[in-house]
Amino acid sequence: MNNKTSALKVSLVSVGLGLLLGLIILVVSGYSPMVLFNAILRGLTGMTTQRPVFNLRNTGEFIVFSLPLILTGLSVAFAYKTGMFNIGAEGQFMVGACASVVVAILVPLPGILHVIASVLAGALAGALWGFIPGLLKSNFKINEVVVCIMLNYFGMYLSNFILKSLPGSSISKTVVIPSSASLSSEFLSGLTNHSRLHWGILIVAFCVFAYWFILNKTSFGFSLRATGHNEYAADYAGMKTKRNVVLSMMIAGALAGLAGAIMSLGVFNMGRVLSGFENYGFDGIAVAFVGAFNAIGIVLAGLLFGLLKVMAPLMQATGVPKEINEIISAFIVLFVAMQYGIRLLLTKLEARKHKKAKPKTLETSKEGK
Amino acid sequence: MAYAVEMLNITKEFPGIKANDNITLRLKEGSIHALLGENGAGKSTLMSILFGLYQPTSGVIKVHGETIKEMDPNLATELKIGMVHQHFKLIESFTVAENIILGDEPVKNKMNVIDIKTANRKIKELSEQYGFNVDPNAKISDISVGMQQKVEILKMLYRDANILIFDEPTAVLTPQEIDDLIEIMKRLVKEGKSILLITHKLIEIKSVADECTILRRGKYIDTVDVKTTSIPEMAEMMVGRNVNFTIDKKPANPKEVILDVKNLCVENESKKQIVKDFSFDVRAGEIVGLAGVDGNGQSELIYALAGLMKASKGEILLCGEDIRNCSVKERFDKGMGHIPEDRHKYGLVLDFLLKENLILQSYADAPYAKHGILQMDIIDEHANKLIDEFDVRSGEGKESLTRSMSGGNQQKAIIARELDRSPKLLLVVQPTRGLDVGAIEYIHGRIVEERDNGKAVLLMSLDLDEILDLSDRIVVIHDGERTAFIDRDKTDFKDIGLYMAGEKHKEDTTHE
Amino acid sequence: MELFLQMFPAALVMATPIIIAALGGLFSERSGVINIALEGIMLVGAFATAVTVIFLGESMGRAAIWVGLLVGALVGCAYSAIHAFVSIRLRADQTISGTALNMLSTGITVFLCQLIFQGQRSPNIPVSMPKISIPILKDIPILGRMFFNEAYPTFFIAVLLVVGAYFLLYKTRFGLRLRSCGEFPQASASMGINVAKMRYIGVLTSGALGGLAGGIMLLTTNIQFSVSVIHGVGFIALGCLVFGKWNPWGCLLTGVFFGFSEIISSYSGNIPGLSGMPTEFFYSIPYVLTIVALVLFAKRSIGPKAAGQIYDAGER
Amino acid sequence: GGSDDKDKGSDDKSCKVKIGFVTDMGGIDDRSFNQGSWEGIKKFAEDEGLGDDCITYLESKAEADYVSNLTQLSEDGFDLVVAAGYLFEDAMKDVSAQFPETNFLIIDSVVEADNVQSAVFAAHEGSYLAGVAAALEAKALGSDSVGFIGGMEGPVIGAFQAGFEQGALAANPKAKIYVDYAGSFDDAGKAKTLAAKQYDAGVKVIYAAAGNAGNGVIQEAQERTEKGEELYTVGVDRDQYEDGKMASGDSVILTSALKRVDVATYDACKQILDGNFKAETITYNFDLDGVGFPEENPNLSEDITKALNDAIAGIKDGSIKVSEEAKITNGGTN
Ligand SMILES: Nc1ncnc2c1ncn2[C@@H]1O[C@H](COP(=O)(O)OP(=O)(O)OP(=O)(O)O)[C@@H](O)[C@H]1O
Ligand SMILES: Nc1ncnc2c1ncn2[C@@H]1O[C@H](COP(=O)(O)OP(=O)(O)OP(=O)(O)O)[C@@H](O)[C@H]1O
Ligand SMILES: [Mg+2]
Ligand SMILES: [Mg+2]
Repeated sequence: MNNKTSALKVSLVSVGLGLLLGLIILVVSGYSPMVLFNAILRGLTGMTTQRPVFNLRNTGEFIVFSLPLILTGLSVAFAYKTGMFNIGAEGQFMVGACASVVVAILVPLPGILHVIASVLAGALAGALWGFIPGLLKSNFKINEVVVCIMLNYFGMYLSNFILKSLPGSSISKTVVIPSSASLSSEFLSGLTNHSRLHWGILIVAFCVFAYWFILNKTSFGFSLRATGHNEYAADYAGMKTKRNVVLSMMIAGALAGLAGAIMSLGVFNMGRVLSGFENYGFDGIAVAFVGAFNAIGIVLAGLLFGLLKVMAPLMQATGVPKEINEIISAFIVLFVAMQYGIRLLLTKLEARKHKKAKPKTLETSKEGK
Repeated sequence: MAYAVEMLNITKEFPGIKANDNITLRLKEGSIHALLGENGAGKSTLMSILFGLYQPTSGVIKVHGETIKEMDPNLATELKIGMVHQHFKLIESFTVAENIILGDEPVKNKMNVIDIKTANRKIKELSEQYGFNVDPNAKISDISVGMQQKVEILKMLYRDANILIFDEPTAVLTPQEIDDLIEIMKRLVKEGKSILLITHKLIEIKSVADECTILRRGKYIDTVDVKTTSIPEMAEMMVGRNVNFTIDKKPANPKEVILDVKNLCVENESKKQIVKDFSFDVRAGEIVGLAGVDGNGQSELIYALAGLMKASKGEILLCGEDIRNCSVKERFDKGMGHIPEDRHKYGLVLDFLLKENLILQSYADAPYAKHGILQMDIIDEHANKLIDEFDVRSGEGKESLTRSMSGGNQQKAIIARELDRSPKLLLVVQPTRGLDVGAIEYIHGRIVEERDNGKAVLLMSLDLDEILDLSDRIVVIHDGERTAFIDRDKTDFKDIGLYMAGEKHKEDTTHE
Repeated sequence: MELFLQMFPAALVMATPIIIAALGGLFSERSGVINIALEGIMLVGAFATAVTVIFLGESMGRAAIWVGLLVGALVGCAYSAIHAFVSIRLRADQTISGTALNMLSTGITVFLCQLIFQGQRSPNIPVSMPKISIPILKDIPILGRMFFNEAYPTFFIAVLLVVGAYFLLYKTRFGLRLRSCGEFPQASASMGINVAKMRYIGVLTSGALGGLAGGIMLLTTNIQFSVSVIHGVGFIALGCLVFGKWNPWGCLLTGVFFGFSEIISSYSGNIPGLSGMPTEFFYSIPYVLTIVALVLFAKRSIGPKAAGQIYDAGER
Repeated sequence: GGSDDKDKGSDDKSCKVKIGFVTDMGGIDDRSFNQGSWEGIKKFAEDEGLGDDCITYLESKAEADYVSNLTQLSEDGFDLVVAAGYLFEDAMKDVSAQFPETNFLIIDSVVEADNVQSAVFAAHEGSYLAGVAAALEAKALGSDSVGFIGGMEGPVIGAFQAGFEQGALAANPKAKIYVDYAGSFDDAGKAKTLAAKQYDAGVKVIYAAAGNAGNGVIQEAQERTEKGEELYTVGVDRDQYEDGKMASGDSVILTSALKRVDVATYDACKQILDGNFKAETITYNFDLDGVGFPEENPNLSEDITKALNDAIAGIKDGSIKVSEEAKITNGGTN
């Protein structure tokens, strides 16, 4: 109990400090802090000081930007629950995006089967990209971090090569996928004043639920968590820890692959040849940590980082370098990394509060274990 | 009489525990002073404070009569205090010489280039002076444990230490090496050095020490003159009551053989044979004690039985069925229970709730899971039942974070979990390490109760008294081999000690 | 052979920043702190070098380059201080802290670039790194063309740094102590060594070398600063460290090797058998090789044992 | 298209027209078409005395931003929304359909819609000049070898290569043309390596159509020039003479094959203001001043300048036909 509340506190403090530092940087660089607030307002609602009209399209777009981040956040978090640091979500995202497009373009299937197969292909490719570090970790004790980083690059080049080789592809993109494989939704788009909101939202909702359900309600999740906390104890208890490590990396990879798939099938409706990382996976690290590995927390953190993303061009329009949002995200991650320090600070502050309130009882309440 | 070291009224608090509570210790110049106490009594902590690794919460340290304001390892070294740690602090990939000179390296020039020649020469000299015979250029990973300890001692001698701290130096040594070490210590004292010796073994204290300070659960009990104090007297002071530990236990009523181990061999990762052709059996309704000096293969033997390590040869028959190639889970299902030696490392997931730890092996079985989905109500019920039955105490009952529970209650939780599955064979490993007397009594009582209920129990402990108190038969391991397998009634502390040192019981010698 | 002689100097240009960055990683990991922030540190170093050379280039001419590299090293050092503080003092997970620094580096450099130069890229760097030929040596057959003819002096700096690192880490008192902290910090502490201090030194050195590598990469492979100047070389340096078995000479050799793998695509058209391969194939080589190296060396764990471990002296 | 809905926004009373611009991921200062497009818009605003808030741009950080940025500007009531780069093709199709009242301009790509003007450039014709200049200058330096370094392979840069090949061969039938691609528009190090390779092989003039990566080519040329070699680079898109300057004050840029995106954006803005916006594909060639070479070329001899003007005349009157099909493969020569 205590642990959860303090994780929440650490996240809130980190987000607060990150935004504060962002504001300070803005002010020091000679911009008005209002720029940030206006961008938040506009990104969420489309409202500006001149045009106070609520525009559902902005809200829809904001959700569109958040959806892949929630998935990559779940991906990083799922691996972390089994003691793995999945810095490879970026690569899993790209191979997922690639595979979903390959199936969408090359495998003609009737009706809804087409889109299902395409989405699953994305998940499978991501799972494969997670399988490699998982296997190397469990069977050769190779640190997953370096493997994941290298696979990010390899994933990008491999996807680029495959996408360019598809029939009809140009150097920068594939042909548009058949509409039967698309996740685009006229209904959702109509609901949100022509935003690009797509059926991927259902996939994300399902994944959020599945994340919570698997980890907390199933015996499989039980053994994954046990492996993550204490591999020796899990071994002792007869759990298949090696298999758990591989499976959890595969599931993590599948989640990131799904993120790639919904972007390709829902937002772009084509495969894209990338010249560099788009940071969906790296932002997932931030989302997972800020969300404290909790399903709801990850959704909220995903929305936060989605907001930072939609804000960027809006800030740039007022002359503020759009990189301010990257700086803010990075600071948030840095503060989450410093949680030991933040915890220390929080306990000190609390102790001080207690001292003021009732000076005598401090010693006993200091280290609640 | 001059004192080399005086530690006055030392108190050290760790979060949640007072490891040292107002302890005073005086080491006379040129003498050997033993420090005696049960596991967790605070001996290592006290020595770490003397060496400056920890700062005491309160208290005064004097060295050669001078008060030391704030001790740190550098100052300790300057004051010629040296320490051989309970767990060796040697860097495996470094050479012997590099380990010895680390922190006090001879250098050639302004660039601080290490003068390895001088270092090697000095180490060679020292090593010859004490008959150590170590090769300065050998890698630590390539030399034996006994040799490693000599390196630790050389580290001190290299720094001209004249106050030497030995923290349980004999736990990892063979009897021959122990004898050597005792000779070395005597020689060091003759040269005018003063020694603080930590050990659990009263015999060793009797044979080398001049004085002995006894600690119990962090508190100072007494300092006695070793010559005029008998072993039973010291033992009584150590545990706080009469050592007549005989547990109220009826004679065993053994029935059919449950566990039959035949010619078992176990190899470690580097393919070295750790357990050699080991055979013994455990019958229903008896406790078999597995005795041996730490590091002689008993842990590996247990791991092989529990399925955590592969046996390279031999048979493990559980109720007549060979389980050598079974997974851990299959072994549990076939009726094995296992109370592991390290409750924090193996026994529990400390970040799980108590109720989760109580189903650590059976989480996927009915009734706790149906179709892979955990049945929370049943899990809760089960937890409440065990907590009641075994009197496991914690802040928030079944919802307590296991990490927040005390060691004794953590151990109770493990025992509750294992006994509740009512296994035919119970592997019990170091069940009372670091526990207080009350907890020990409860757990011992429980183990005997299981025996009386017709369970087969294999008890491994480094504490010989525990073995002697509980066992009906005792199997002794030395260097991976069986040196004795005898009835408890036909042996005593002294004999077992001999077998642990490698001497073979007459039947065992004739056997082969 | 002719082709090889043509490729070799080009490979050295790419190898130089890889080697120096890998040495940076070496110092950090040998002291016990994993530094995946090398990529970000290089970027920050490259930015600092760019700004310095652009502002001083007009007035100082060529000398501005060396001042720029110095500033790059210093700024890289300062930037890595965040990693050091957060992971040593605040006991953060070193991987997360490094990730945060990588994320921050792109944002902060481009942000500053916009403030200083009103654009995402810097203007062109007004002076370029001179290439040198070493009189007598350059006439040695083969070797002369490989190393001493029309080469950037930075490669010689890299070699000097390798020799220096070897000397420092394996011959001096400081090196023994630093390495001990990466193997078994509790042992170091018991011998009176200040583990935190050694680790600070390790990380800060790695920052300085990373910053220098970034500056060199900028000056020898680009003519202006942009976010993409480093494009993954920091990570390749990490792979180089693994491949080079955490040893300075290993870093040098594998650095040259990875330098080759970076430029091989440029010459693929001239190499029979490779000419038809897609460019992506060549780009993938360094990364795939690193994974292969990890698998090959997995059985013997050769890295510093305590790298990545939070050192806790038992209390604050 | 072409409607003049001036009262869509509420804050533009002072603006005769409002022009919005969306960059691709290269950013507003890419020294290429983003920057060029924006410069055209700025010049228009200056000429017409439009205030600063009548023109604006949004930078795209990721491809996902394209649609949302275009939509944002359309919703904000801009009269003309400009997007630079063929990467915008699909986004432009979607958004223009959604905002039939807004007018759009897309550069370097063709989108057929009632409210979209497509500006494409006869890059192959401009590059023909680069080929002529390079081959003649190389010959003057005693070599037949010239080089082409492209960004990414494909039809777009392929047209540059094609024009260059034909120009070089027209000027010197014995010309040996080296072709390499950097594989991206960003990797200056790679381009530099390629340039070194080509110069080592005896190439005297390299034409770099590689975006930002082309900077590596310029740097290689500078370093070699400072060592006393005599060789040149032909710039692309903008007049890159300044980019090629060395400490001595000389530049390694022989001349540049201009692609006047600023002309395209300026023209479209003007049409909006004048109410005669044409939703059609406009090919900017020599006639429309869309391609060409700079007026000032300190490194270009009079002979070559004349040859270039002759070539322009030839292309204009149809006596010279330039194909868009490149012949030489990546990494090869003719
Ligand atoms: N760093 C620490 N933090 C918290 N508690 C500690 C720490 N070190 C030791 N303790 C606790 O202090 C008590 C005394 O430990 P210490 O190691 O001094 O015992 P010991 O007498 O040496 O035991 P043993 O015979 O097992 O070596 C134990 O309860 C132990 O768990
Ligand atoms: N090495 C260590 N590092 C940190 N904390 C430790 C260490 N060893 C023990 N502790 C903590 O010190 C406390 C005391 O541990 P110990 O095992 O002695 O339990 P205990 O409180 O004495 O329980 P009981 O009274 O039931 O025996 C526990 O909170 C334990 O988590
Ligand atoms: Mg101890
Ligand atoms: Mg206790």
